[in-house]
Amino acid sequence: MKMTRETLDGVLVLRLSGQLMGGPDADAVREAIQEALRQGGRKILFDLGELTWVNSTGLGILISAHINASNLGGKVGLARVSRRIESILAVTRLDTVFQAFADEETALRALAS
Amino acid sequence: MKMTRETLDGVLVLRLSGQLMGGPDADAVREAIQEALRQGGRKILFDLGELTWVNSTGLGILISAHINASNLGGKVGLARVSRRIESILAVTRLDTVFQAFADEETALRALAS
Amino acid sequence: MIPPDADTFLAGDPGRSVLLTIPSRMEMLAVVDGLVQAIVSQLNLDEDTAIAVATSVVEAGTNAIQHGHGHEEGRPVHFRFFLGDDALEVWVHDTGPGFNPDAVLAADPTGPEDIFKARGRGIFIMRSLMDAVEFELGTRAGTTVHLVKRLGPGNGSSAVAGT
Amino acid sequence: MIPPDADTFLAGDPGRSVLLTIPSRMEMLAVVDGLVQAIVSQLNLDEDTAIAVATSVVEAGTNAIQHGHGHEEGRPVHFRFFLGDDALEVWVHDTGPGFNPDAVLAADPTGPEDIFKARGRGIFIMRSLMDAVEFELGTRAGTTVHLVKRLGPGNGSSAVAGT
Ligand SMILES: Nc1ncnc2c1ncn2[C@@H]1O[C@H](COP(=O)(O)OP(=O)(O)O)[C@@H](O)[C@H]1O
Ligand SMILES: Nc1ncnc2c1ncn2[C@@H]1O[C@H](COP(=O)(O)OP(=O)(O)O)[C@@H](O)[C@H]1O
Repeated sequence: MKMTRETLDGVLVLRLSGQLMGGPDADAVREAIQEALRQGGRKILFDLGELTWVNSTGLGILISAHINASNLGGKVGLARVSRRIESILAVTRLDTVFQAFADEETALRALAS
Repeated sequence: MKMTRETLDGVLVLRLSGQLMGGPDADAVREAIQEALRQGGRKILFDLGELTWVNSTGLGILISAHINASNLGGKVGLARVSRRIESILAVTRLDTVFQAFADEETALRALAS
Repeated sequence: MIPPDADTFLAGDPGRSVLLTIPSRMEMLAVVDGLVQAIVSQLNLDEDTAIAVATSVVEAGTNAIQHGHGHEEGRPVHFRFFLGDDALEVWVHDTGPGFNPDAVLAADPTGPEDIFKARGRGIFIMRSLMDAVEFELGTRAGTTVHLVKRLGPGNGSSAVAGT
Repeated sequence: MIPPDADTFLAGDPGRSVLLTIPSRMEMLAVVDGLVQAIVSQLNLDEDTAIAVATSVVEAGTNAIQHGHGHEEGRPVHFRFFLGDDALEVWVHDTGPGFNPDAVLAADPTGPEDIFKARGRGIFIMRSLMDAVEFELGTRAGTTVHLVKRLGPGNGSSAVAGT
């Protein structure tokens, strides 16, 4: 997994590429989110457009992000969810936990409001 | 390998997709070309845009086509050659045998003249 | 399934078997996925079937590396793919301690209490996406997960139809 | 290289070895290529290096299926990939009759007489695209082609760098 980050309209945007599968991936994401939350950020958007797949350990990373943000009254969204990632979210019912948006723009508008 | 054929401006256009690697692939291409030559066609264009790769046995198929057409005064061109296919043509010097064109239109104009 | 040596290969239907062995490193799952993509594309499977198989094989591989081998990279994980006419079957084998699947099979990670847990979804995912998931334990050292995806019409033609 | 059983795997550097076994069917070369694509992508190799390796492995596999096994699909072809820091190495093994590589190595299929021949380019292609191509014959039944691609800077970092 590779990750780039940017803050747009007060939302921490994490753009992931490759595969999300726990281990070092988890540390990188957790660190980025902890830092944003410490600095007062409360909204996180994962752009998954360049992510080939996520496995169940990778789902754990997204869930931790959700819990950490929620505990502080924040929220987490997903943008550009591929059919393959949509499938694993649907099967695990995590599509009821994460709001998914077609693109970053739509997501930023919804999260900012 | 999958193949579709069409005759455009008197040129037999063979559009290949998948991988070209001898065996049944050779028979399908040979048959299409023999039929065109029998009916008086003399110009053949392979559109390789959807072909992932060709191996050395696949190169043999293209060479046979070239020889069969040349023997009757015809010619063979290639369109949309990917970097990978360009590489095997360059290494074998077959880039000196086959004229390559960026797209079908350019190829048809050149072959028709 | 025992580790894939030539005998194992020949014992099945060798013209339809593909074997893969990887180190126990999570990033090797991307290599496994690449092979699965090539196999499902070779079989002309529809996208949903392809996704189901790839996702499940990655989950089984994740468990083998993580729970079976504790991320000790030198311990090989073996995959066998059987490209049948009616089904694509996959065996994923590790030489780890094994486990009792009964408790896992009873769990539902989608319930309101469990949905926020970071773990416990792998086997549920496989069972949701495949037609059969079996665990072979005890006959030889280690764990083998046997995954079956039946291929109906619309899921490509014969597995041996070729290019 | 002998057929990939667990012992062979462990004898090398198992944390960096990937093994693949396929039936002797030409269309299975697409499956081999899929695995190679995933490996070179995992290693972050540049496009030219990736093409060189994939093309050469497919050529070695073509020869194993065609000349080694005469397209008898039940005879397995074995591939071993070694993901070293300085080189990507591949062994392709068949159990066929072998051959004398000397005559082949002397031939140049690009000369004016040979360029229109339908065959005789496989080994030349491998030798042109790889840093080393060796044939291991005689020690065990069959032929093993050993391909080496050295990885310089710009060809990805350490092979074990991960995702
Ligand atoms: N190959 C295996 N070897 C040993 N234990 C396993 C294996 N696969 C699964 N398990 C056990 O079953 C449990 C449930 O697995 P799973 O549903 O995949 O969720 P998770 O891996 O997230 O815990 C694991 O926590 C582990 O204890
Ligand atoms: N694995 C092999 N087993 C037996 N003979 C082989 C093998 N690989 C190559 N050869 C022999 O070497 C010759 C040259 O091989 P190659 O350069 O790949 O061209 P081609 O395969 O088109 O003939 C083959 O015709 C064959 O006689």
